[in-house]
Amino acid sequence: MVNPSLLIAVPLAFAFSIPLFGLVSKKIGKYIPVVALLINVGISFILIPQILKKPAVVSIGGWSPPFCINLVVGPLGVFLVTLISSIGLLVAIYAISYIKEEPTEKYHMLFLLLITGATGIVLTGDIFNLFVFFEILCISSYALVAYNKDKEGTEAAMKYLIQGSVGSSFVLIGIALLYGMFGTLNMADIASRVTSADPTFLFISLAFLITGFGIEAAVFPLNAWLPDAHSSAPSSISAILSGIAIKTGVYGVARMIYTIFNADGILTFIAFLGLLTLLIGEMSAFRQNDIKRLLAYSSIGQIGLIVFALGIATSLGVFAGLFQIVSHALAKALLFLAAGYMIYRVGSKSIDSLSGLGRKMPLTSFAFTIGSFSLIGLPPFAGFISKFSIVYAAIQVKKPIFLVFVVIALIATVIEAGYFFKVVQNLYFKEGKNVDNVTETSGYIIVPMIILVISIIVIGIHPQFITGLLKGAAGELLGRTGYIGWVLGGS
Amino acid sequence: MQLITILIVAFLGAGIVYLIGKISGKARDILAVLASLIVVILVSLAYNQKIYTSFYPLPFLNLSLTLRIDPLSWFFAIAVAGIGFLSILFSLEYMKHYQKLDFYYSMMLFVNAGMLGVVLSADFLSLYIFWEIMSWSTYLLISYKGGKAVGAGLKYIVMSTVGSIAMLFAIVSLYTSYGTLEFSSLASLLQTASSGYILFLLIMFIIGFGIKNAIWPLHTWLPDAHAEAVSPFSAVLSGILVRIGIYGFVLVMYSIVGLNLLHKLGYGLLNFNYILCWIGAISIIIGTFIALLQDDDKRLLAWHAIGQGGYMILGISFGTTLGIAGGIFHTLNHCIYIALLFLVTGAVEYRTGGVRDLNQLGGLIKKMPVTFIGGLIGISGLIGIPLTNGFVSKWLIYKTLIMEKHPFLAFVALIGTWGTILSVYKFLHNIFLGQLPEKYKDVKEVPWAMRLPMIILTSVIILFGILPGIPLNVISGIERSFGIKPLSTIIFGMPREIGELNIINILAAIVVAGVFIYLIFSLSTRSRRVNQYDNYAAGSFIPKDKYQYSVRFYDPVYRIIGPYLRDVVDDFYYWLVEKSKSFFQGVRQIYTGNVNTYALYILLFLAFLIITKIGWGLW
Amino acid sequence: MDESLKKELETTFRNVLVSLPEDDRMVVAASEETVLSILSFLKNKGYDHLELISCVDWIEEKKFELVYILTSYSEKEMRKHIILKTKISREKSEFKTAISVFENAEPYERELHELFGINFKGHPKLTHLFLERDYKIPPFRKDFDTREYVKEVFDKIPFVEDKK
Amino acid sequence: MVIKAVWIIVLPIIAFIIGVFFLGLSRKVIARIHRRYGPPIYQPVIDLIKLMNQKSISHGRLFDMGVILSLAGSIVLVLFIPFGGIAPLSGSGDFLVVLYLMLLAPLGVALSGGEGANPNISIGISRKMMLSLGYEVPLLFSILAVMTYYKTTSLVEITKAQQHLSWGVIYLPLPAIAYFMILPAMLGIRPFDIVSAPQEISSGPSVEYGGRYLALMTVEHAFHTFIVLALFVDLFLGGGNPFTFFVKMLVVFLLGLFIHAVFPRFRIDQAIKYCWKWPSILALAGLVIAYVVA
Amino acid sequence: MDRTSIKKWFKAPDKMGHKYSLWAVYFCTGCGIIEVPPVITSRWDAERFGVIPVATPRQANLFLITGYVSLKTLKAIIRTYELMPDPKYTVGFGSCPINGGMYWDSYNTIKHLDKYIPVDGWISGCMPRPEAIFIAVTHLWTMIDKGMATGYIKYREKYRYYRQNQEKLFGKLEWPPLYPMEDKNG
Repeated sequence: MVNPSLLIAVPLAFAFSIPLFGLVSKKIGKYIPVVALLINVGISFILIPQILKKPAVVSIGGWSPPFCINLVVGPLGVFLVTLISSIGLLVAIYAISYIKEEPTEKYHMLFLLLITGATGIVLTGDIFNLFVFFEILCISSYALVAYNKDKEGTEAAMKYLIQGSVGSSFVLIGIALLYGMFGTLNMADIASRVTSADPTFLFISLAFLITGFGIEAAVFPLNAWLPDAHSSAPSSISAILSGIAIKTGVYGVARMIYTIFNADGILTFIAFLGLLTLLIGEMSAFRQNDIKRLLAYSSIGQIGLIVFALGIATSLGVFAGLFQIVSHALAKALLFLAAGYMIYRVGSKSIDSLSGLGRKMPLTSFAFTIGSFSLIGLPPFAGFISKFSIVYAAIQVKKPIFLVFVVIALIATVIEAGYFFKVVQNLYFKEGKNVDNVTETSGYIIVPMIILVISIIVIGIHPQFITGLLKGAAGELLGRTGYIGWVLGGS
Repeated sequence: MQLITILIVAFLGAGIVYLIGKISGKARDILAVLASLIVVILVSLAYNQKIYTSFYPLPFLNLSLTLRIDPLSWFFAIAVAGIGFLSILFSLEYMKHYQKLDFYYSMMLFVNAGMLGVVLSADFLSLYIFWEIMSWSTYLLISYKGGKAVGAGLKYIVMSTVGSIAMLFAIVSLYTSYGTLEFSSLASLLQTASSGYILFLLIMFIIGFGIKNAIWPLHTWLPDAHAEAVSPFSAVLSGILVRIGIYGFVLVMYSIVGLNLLHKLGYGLLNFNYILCWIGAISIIIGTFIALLQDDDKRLLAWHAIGQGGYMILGISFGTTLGIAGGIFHTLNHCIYIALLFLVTGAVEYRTGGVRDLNQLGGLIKKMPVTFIGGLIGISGLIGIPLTNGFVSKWLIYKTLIMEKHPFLAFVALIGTWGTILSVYKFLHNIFLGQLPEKYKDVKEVPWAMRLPMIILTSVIILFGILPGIPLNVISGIERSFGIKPLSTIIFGMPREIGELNIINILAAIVVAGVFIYLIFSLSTRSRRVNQYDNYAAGSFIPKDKYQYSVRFYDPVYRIIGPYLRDVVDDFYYWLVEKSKSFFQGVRQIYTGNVNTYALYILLFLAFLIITKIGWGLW
Repeated sequence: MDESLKKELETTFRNVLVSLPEDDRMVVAASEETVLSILSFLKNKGYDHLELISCVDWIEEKKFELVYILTSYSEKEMRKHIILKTKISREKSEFKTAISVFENAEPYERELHELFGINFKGHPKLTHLFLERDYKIPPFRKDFDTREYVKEVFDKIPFVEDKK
Repeated sequence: MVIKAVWIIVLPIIAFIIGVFFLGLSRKVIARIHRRYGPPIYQPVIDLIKLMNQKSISHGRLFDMGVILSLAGSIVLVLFIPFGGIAPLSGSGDFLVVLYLMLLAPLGVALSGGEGANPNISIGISRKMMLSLGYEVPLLFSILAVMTYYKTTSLVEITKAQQHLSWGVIYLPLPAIAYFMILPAMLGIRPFDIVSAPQEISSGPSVEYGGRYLALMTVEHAFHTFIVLALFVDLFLGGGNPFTFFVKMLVVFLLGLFIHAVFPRFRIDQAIKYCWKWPSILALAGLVIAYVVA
Repeated sequence: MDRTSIKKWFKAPDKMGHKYSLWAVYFCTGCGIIEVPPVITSRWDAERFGVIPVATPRQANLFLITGYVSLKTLKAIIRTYELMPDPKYTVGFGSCPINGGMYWDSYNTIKHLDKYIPVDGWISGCMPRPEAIFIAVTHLWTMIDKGMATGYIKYREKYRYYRQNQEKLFGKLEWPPLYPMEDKNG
């Protein structure tokens, strides 16, 4: 059995080794994230079958939970870790030749830190530890958003920083309240004793936590940082932010609501919130002419859909939500990567300037097309299965309110289809103006895109690859007693 | 296995054609034709078989995707395969001057494969999957030409998405209620469902299938899409793709819901069938009469595609033996003649350099006789002139309407036919008849690869017109499979107990009379052959290029009915889109760009959560 | 006819001879150069319709006399005819076109070109209007000998019967 | 069977004779209304013989075939419409078939005229199309009223139901009036001779016809007159034996002729508006009544 | 009038047909046309002789040249004459087509119509009375009967000369020759 703590240790160690390597060779820095994440991917793939059999609890320092800092590697954790490291790996490969602006080693270090933070968030079993990893994630992303050192990026990073800090402090307040009530920071421990506390206090704590994590999760109305940050960051970072970072926020919200607080009452509200986020995201995206901003708004919409699905709170609903996390991560990462390179080649972010790229950059355009089709939810791509599952889950609960919700969600899909199809047409069927000298991407840029395209199609055609894992993950979220059992049962 | 082979051939063919195209253009063309031909052969081999296979399990949803072939699906499958093959054959020459041909051929095959998948599916999930594949590949093909086509494609795909989500909603709700999506099990399970639920299902499916089928008021994507697509694809689009919607109607209404349940929906005149009928009738009027105002030949045909869709709806919505037979038969007929007509416009475009404006053409009969005959037979089928296929199906539909005591609907259908006559004669006249403009002096007949599909379709129109028993036999098989009393047919028409129609007698009478008159005609003094310039022009020699009456061909009628014939629905949709655009813009203003506001949002959200808890104890 | 208009014309233009032969008629004899300006002057006065342009061949004087007849449609009390005459050289037989003032002058000038051979400079289309043949001397000139012409042209065409 | 075969041959001949007789009669009657002596009643026959002997021109194969198709369509139609209870082919096609067969004749003219490549023809055909769109509205209303009332689409059944003086015109007066109001339009006589208006468009579709083409068109016109009148008699005047049938036709024809002789010509838009106004309202009212009663 | 003679009808139906069904082209060439309306309407009623006006030359077989013929009119006359189906009969009405009449010295009026198209008969007078038309018609009957109204044959046989005469006036004609230009009889 591989020690799951390696998953955190490896990227962390590599991250800090990058400046050291930088002393040896300038060039070597950009390959380090690839190596680190390759290891991570390997570990997580080895872990999957084991974890599905039996979840692992790793105590650090030899103490047993709840008295120590521990890692809880359940199906959900391993699923998210796999996703994070895979997407991270692909983005790292992309970044090898995409990131050209010096100092590149800082970029790679921050990038690895970001991955470390994300991995830590989903693996830790300690709520304060969660906060610490959360801060690692956030701070490295603030820095990365501003990486391009242009006015736009700095401003976005500043906004992101302010809102993120508010969120972090809220999380901290929530944790403090919990600690005050229960005197423990272990999530399973809190969960097992949550019924004994004053519900009002408990709820206030939950409210702070939801708000705090909600900001990272980009739930309406807490998502105002996202369009700016995602659109002005380097595209590889946008891909990571959209593909991974906001999902960790969702993970945080879900973990709080499902596992720790068992707050069933608020779930419908969460679903409603998700729906609102979806609608507003899609509506805002509709009139965008900036391709990255469009993708950013679309991310808001998709996160809304995920939150909506998680708010359904049936096993199928959670399953569908997790599936949507996968399909959105794949598709959106693909879209950002493809769009990033198109922007790089064309030199403009406006959609109109991308006209006619279908002939000049066939593979990239193809990748973009597949990504957007998957996001819209067309078969035979991954997005279809997740969307179908969400609709199925929402109708299956047989509550009238959810019927209304699902109709609204589907209408939002139409809006989404409207703008994505427009972009696809722009790529292929409009005459380009200044695209004569544009050439196709090559090498490290194209590999991750091709892998993403293939995985979107493969998952779309054969979803069974991941359904087992997702079912387990959904089971973990919903079965809080089981979770408590894993962590505390051993003691 | 056979069905899976068909689909595999169809889908793989599309993929391979694209890859081969990167190597050799010629090989790609041949392969595309071969792939579509093999599909035709495979489908025709499946005639009269009953196969049911499950080809792909989806265990996490507890479902498996299944395929089946029964009379209904075979009937549509052969139409899909046939039209697909002919239009690919036609494309060989027609598309020569276009670019991105790999993409084109691959997508043509892909659309075909998608349609085949739709008609061969045995459960709703596979139907939906293939449906969506068909939709987006169609969207890519419509947009293929660029320019105006882009807007058309977008309009199409957005409306199509609306239809899809309606359908998805219905499908999922079926699945949650009954735990299965197979047609056969649903058919029996639904018999106990409440009327309200059935009505909900039907409405959802009608939105879904109706948008594809372009029934009023869901038709507005069609004229743009048909006019802007390349002609061979317009043939597929209008001929069969749109009519997959009819397949859906028939499937849901008769194969799954069934007649018994349909009759229970509604009270008196306000029942489901009757309302559907009127939707069909409105489609007829809107379609055929707006077609009258068109000057673009493909747009004209596109509006007819809407109008003729109304006839099919009229036929199938009654649920009588005659009506369903008429509706389904008309679907087949429509797919043949409209495909032919689109190919004809394609041929004309090909030779005249892409001229679609009816006001600029004329006199091409002398130069393109085969194309002309195709056009003539095509419009005869569209009108329903006796001895062409459209006649028999229209006869069945009218007969149903009158027998079911719906004279007003019958009136609409008949007057729609007159609108059709007017507009298609204009189509034929302005392209082929009258004076040949000087600039088309050197136009030649189209090459054989384009002639052949037209000849085949023309002869099928005549064949089915004279021997309607052949397709009607298959159709009665379909009706038998629905559990409806099957239409009894004879090869030349209808048996006496159904109605008085015997094509062979009509044919014989016309032929004998024609021959007799021809004899008299040739016995009398011979005439002298003159060219088009030797013509009466009130004593002067004719002014060249100005001696043609084609612009605003029916001007007095335009002036009378023109003001009423606006596509109000389309205007409404545009209005809706404009309004929602500005609304979306307003929504976007939430993100003010001011970080203070954002912080306020966060605080308000937190406050909201806490206040609702403490104040009202909501959670 | 209005005396004031007569006065006005005489004071505005040089070399203008205005007479009032009848109640509803005014004859203005003007020199070549002033014709167009008089026309536009009269048009502005309300005589907005050019009824006719005609020509007289004063063969002894070696002059062509162009005659413009104007009337008004817009004002009821001005439904009177103004006859504007001018003489131009017969040899040169050239004049400026009046299309800029009255658009309907076009066919009249074409006709005069065809029948008298007057060249209207600035006219867009001085081609045949009525006649099918080209004539060396335009047929309405007084020196055109019709009998000679008939003999030369029509009588020279043989009867078909003669051609056995 | 044999009798049927004989009728199939004889009936078109009868129709031809009656049609040509009507043509001659109309010229004579109109002459008398104009206080003229008029041509002999057999003048159309003379014209036909002359036309067959003229050396006309042809614009192409379709120019010939269209005319032949047109006349063949009319002749075939005669076999489907009961004439005094005789309808040899009525078993092979009902009223709907008749309605559609009525398209063959105009279609033939339209095709042939189209190849004639003369704008006058095109204008004439365009007018013909528009006029028929005009009169088809009341015509369809009244025909549907009849079919709804008698609950059949078979012409023979409709005629049979009107035996013994229970004529359609008694039970369905409004559709009958409407049909009669558009009769001139169907026959193409004044005030609806817009299609062939000789003074405006040089006799419209037949501008380029001469000789045998014109002869066939004249015969077609004769058949058309016969068909339209026979249809009226069948639908509203109760059929009858061949002789009474002929008399009824004659009466209807003469009534139409009187209108023809004294009226000037409509403009095409006036004609359409006329058709869509009173005849349509009457026929629609008749249809509603028939729908309610039946 | 032998219109009712069955025997003749059987012997020569074509001749009889042409005789008793003279359709005149409705063409106003000159002032003489003013006499035609009374002829075809109630006052004189030409229809009783089978003479009716038709709107297009394609249907007509009788061509009345009613009055002076200017050059422009002559062009139209030739065009119209060539459009008419054989057999066709031309009748010059009034003195102008015969020899120019009062326009004998006009620069733009032709003097002898039969130089340009064949004319089967003339009605002299200025103006001839409407009755003269009937006399002409009955006369034409006789000529048709005796096979003397052969203008259209002459036009075909001597087309070359007619065309030459026409082109002498007009220069090159816009339309191609109706018949081959070779003279059949040499």
